[in-house]
Amino acid sequence: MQSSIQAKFKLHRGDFLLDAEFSIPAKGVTALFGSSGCGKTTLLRAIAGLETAQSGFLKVGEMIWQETGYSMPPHQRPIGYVFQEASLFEHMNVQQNLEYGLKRLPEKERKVSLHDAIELLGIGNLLRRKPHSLSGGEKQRVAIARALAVSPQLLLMDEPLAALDQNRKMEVLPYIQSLHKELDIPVIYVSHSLEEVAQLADHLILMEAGRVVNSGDIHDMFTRLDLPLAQELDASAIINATVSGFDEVYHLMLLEFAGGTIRVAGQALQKGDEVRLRLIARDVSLTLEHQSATSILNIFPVIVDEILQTGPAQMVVRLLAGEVPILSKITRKSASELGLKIGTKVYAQVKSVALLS
Amino acid sequence: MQSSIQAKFKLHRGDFLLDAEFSIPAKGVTALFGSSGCGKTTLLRAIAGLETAQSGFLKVGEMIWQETGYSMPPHQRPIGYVFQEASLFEHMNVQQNLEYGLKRLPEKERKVSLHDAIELLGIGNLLRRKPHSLSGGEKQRVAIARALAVSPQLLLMDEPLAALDQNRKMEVLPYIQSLHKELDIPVIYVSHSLEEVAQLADHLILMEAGRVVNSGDIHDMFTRLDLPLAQELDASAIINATVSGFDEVYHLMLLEFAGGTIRVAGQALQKGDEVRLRLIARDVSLTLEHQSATSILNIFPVIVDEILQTGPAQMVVRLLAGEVPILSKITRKSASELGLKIGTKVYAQVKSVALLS
Amino acid sequence: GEIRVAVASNFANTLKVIAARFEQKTGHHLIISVGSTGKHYAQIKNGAPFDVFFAADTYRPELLEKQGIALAGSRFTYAQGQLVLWSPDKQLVDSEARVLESSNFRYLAVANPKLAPYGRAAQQVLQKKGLWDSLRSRMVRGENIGQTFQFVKSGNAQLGFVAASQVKSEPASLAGSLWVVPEGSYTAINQQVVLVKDNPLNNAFIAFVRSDEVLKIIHESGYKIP
Amino acid sequence: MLNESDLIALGITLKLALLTTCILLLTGTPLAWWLSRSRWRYKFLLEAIIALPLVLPPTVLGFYLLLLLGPNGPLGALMMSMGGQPLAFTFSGLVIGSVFYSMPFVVQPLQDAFSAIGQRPMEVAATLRASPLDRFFTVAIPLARPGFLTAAVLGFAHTVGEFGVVLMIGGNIPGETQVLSIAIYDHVEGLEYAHAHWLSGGLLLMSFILLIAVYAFNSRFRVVKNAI
Amino acid sequence: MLNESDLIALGITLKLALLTTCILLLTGTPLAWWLSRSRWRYKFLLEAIIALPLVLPPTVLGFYLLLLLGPNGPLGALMMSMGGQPLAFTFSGLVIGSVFYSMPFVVQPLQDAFSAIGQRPMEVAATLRASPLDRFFTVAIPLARPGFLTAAVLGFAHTVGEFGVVLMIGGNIPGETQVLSIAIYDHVEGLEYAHAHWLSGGLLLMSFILLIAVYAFNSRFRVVKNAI
Ligand SMILES: Nc1ncnc2c1ncn2[C@@H]1O[C@H](COP(=O)(O)OP(=O)(O)OP(=O)(O)O)[C@@H](O)[C@H]1O
Ligand SMILES: Nc1ncnc2c1ncn2[C@@H]1O[C@H](COP(=O)(O)OP(=O)(O)OP(=O)(O)O)[C@@H](O)[C@H]1O
Ligand SMILES: [Mg+2]
Ligand SMILES: [Mg+2]
Repeated sequence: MQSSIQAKFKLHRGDFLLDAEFSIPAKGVTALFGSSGCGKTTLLRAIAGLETAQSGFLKVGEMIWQETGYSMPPHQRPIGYVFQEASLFEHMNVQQNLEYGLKRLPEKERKVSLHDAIELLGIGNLLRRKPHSLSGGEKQRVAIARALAVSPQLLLMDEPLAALDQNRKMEVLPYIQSLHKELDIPVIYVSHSLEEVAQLADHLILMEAGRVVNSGDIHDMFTRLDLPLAQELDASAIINATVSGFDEVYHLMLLEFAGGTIRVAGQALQKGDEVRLRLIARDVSLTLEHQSATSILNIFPVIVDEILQTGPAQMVVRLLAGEVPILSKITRKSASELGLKIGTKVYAQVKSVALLS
Repeated sequence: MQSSIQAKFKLHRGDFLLDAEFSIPAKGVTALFGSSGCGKTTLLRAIAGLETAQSGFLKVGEMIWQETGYSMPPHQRPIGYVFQEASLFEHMNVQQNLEYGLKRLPEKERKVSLHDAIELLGIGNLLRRKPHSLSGGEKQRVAIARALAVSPQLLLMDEPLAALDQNRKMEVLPYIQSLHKELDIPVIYVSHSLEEVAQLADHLILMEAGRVVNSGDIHDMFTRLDLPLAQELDASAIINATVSGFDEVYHLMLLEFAGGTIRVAGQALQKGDEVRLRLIARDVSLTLEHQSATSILNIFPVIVDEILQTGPAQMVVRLLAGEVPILSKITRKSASELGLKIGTKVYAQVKSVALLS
Repeated sequence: GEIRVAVASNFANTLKVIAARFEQKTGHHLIISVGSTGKHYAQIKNGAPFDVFFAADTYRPELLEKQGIALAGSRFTYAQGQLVLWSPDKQLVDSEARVLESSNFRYLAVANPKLAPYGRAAQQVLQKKGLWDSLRSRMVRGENIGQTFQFVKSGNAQLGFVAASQVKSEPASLAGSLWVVPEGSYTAINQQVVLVKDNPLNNAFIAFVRSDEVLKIIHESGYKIP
Repeated sequence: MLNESDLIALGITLKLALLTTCILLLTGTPLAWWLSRSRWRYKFLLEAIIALPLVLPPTVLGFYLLLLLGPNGPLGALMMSMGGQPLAFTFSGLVIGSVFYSMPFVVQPLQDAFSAIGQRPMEVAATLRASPLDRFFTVAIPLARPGFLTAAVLGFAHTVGEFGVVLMIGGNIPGETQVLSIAIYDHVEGLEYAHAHWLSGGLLLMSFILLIAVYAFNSRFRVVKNAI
Repeated sequence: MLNESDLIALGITLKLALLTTCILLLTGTPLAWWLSRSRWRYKFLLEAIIALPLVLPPTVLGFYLLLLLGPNGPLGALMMSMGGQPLAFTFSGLVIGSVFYSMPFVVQPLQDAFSAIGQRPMEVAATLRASPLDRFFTVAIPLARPGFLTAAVLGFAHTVGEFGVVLMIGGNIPGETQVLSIAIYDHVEGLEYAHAHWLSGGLLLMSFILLIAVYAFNSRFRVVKNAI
């Protein structure tokens, strides 16, 4: 049986009411997604035990962290927390900040290498500096490393990458993923960016005005047309695939999934490796015929599963590529010209595929 | 003659040296782009007059704000500043925060409507609240409105949208743009996100390790293969076009630019309106023949201008569509199959076009 | 052995001389606590470990005796204070103290009549001269005779009723002008001593205080001997 | 219970304490601000000097003030030569002495409070068009509120209770420089214990009510930091 | 210049001031912490009570302490009945009196300093496995540093200079409860001005050096807030 995180919180903050209930697997990355002010930070704080005077229930794996009449104090919860504002200790230098939690951890519970985290976050040359002399992004990176250093059994991150530049983000994201893969640390991750969520999350909790409106597997959630996600600008489908071969000449990897083969630049992986791909809906075009002499490498047959008009000119089409759902955003004109209906067989041309892991 | 902002700063902060010089037009939005810790905040502070003990020169329009031996005090500079951390006054409620600067502004200099800013940023229901009860995003929105309320003649924004969700961002960005269009307020805008930059900026200052490595027009900067921008994940071309007609049936606008016609969903604009489009390099595919029966609406002939290999499998191709440069990211395999060379005539298929304004 | 002695501030310096003598003679050590008589009274009443109490007046030793805290019959007057009107200014004070009726001074320093016997004496003198009420607004009051002296010494008050012993102990003061208030124009300022604890050593010390040798010291310090 | 002279002494005490507290806040605020912002290398010397009067017993401090302000003292002589009046035994003298003596109780908490604000709020105010003086009053002072409360309470209470300095340079003139603390002291010394108890009780009660009012009022204006 | 009894008085003074400051910091810290965190409705009553001893003249306060601690006083009687010694006129009595009297100078600055920290750093420490006590010592106290400095300086200096309370409940017994401030006072009262000047000068110099050392040391450990 798979262990899970079950939570149910109800708490007031002035006029605001958090009334959230969810159950997610206690592994992998769970994204907490919702608009500003919907209660993400409050929920995360409740999980960490930082919200006092709350009623609720929280069970992580086999351990009950909170129930009626009992709340495990925050410092006994084996968590790591990256606050929305970096919140470094002003009276300590970077090194002391990083070691604060580490020192309080028994030797044998130290699983995350602080050294690796420092390397990866590029803060090795800041160790002697005091927080006041750090830039916004530098502070945030130190805060991430500090939370990692306690080798948490549950990592809570409140928009940790908002202050980082794209390149650094692309370095940090896979690292966070590796945490749960290699060290089996589940992560709950607040983010505003669907791109980050797609990159990282296995699971998604969708919040609105203090309530959890939906939660579930990310593959599923991303391609459901009844959820707001499919209408976002960055709507996309996440699919799993296996490395099946290489094109040595052009440095391409061949990735097999239930709906066909996808070619992606790169050669870093091994045959048989599992990968995750993101197909952005607006990058997926549809043709009636299989076209050639195109720079688009990835073309495969799909069946139209569902069509949703999202504006006077726009449609989102849910397609099944051998049972795997993908999304395509096209104009109403195109849809009409192609004569799309549920069940129509078309070819999906995927201009660009983001290899996520 | 066009008025401009000329700046030259040299200042130390511990080991860090800011040695920046640039000249940008005193209109439109200038993005300040560079990796974390490269000195963006420090430069912005220097412009605002917040960095003391600096030597430098700063001329905005006809006014000299700083030169050797003179530095106009910050409160006399007609600026608006959004800090990287929201920095609201803790002892005032939201309304008082918003009115703080406004009250100090002579009636006749009030150009920005605070009411509009409040509406747009969705903070109307927060006016009586104290900052400590606001969420991260709410704080940031109040800070933006507060800076706008002083009707600045130069708006300095340090990653103002990092804490906002995508939808809110998409509402706020055009508003910031309208500021400089309608009220002629130039904006200097720090951002990590190329998407934001593309959306917003007319001008770009590229920073690295305390120095300005390049600055110039955004159309130009985005498509130069010798700058790091073309190699970013989100590399793209920005092009200007004019609304030339509508497709009433499918709610499409026809946009004319030097290289052809582009169709984009929507009907909000007037014929003759100028618009800005973003063509993301990885969304641009190339074919030798003009294809039909595709959901891709925008196809036009281009000539290969420059090719750059950016990895073992990846290339960036700079194309000229009737003198207008656009970028395409393709695999080496595709390039080879299509036999691309400088001067080759191909068709650019643009899957999705972002209408920026 | 040791004897703990509480002494009124104005007599402290003299007692130190006496103590030195006593130590020399007997080898017994005196531990001297200086303070105001009112304070010492409160302290002794509340269990302060004093053996002998040199007060600045007769009232409080009497009270202690009555309350059975001090040893009955041990009380006697060890010195009589002499009141003088003094100014550091050579010219100011005349032999008739007419200055008091003049406007040649801004402030006259007097000890608080309620607390200090010297103050009560000064009050009597002024009342006799009919000046007590008219001088009220020009009078500054020291908490004790020590402070009164400081008011004058520092020049902030031009003249004041102080103790003869004070003027004597400060050789520089003698350069000023002085009116020795005639005896009889005020109730004698009797300072009494009382035994708090009865033991041979304390009694020996009291006997020593009564000796001629000590009386001479007291007299030389500016007190009269009763 | 309380006779007329007690009431007069009470009046003088209140006047002295209020005036002293006001002067202390007025002079201590800029001083504390400067101390909290300055990067002057030898600032610590000044900080030490401000705390110094505290270590002298009040009466002794009063004694030296008396010497200083007296006609033979450097300050007194200076004042006289400029046609001024000597300050000893006047209400003004009391005020000066009290201000001098209670200064550290005001400057130190204010300096701490100003330091705790940090640079940022002042910078924000500057970008919102507030001149240095403007932002000092509208940002620094409201944010330093707890420090002002502490400074005012300590300064006020200490002045009410203090009597060594006051006695020395005031001369205990009823109706002019006799404050309540001296009156109580006189009663205790004069063995009029009942009267002393009454006066002390009254003073305590009055002060208690005053303090309660101040603290209760203050607790409604707390600035809360990073609650979320 | 300084005779043996002066040196003894100096020793007692230092011992008293150090001990009092330590006790004040030890007891004032938890009290100030509680005051800064508690949301108890009637907290302001306690805050007022702490500041209250200040408004009584020290000698009078000492008098009441004497009544309380003396063999006839309720506390003294209690102690006697339990086989203890009365505290009046002992060094321990001095310490109790000084602690009582200087309490507000320690509690108030500490409370302000703790309040200024806000919740966040403590929450961060909690998520980094620090128990409440642990984070109090490793986060709250270091961040409240300026408050501790102020509290210690005010508490120490005030105890050194204070003599009203000490005189009353100590009884000015040389070698036992005679502190330097009383000794100086005695010299002034006894018209031994030269001696008084020497002692005062020495005390000032010593305190000045001590204060300078403290402030100079402190200035090297300033916590800087939001500099960028
Ligand atoms: N006192 C100091 N000592 C040493 N280095 C300092 C000091 N103050 C600032 N710096 C350095 O100056 C650099 C520029 O900081 P700045 O805040 O301008 O960066 P930034 O470009 O805004 O970064 P970010 O995107 O992370 O906010 C940083 O690398 C920072 O570490
Ligand atoms: N004391 C309070 N009184 C009233 N409302 C409050 C109070 N404290 C918090 N709130 C509200 O609770 C809501 C949830 O706040 P929270 O910080 O959890 O939002 P969030 O989802 O993290 O938003 P963001 O993405 O902007 O950080 C916000 O709308 C906030 O305004
Ligand atoms: Mg939040
Ligand atoms: Mg920055």
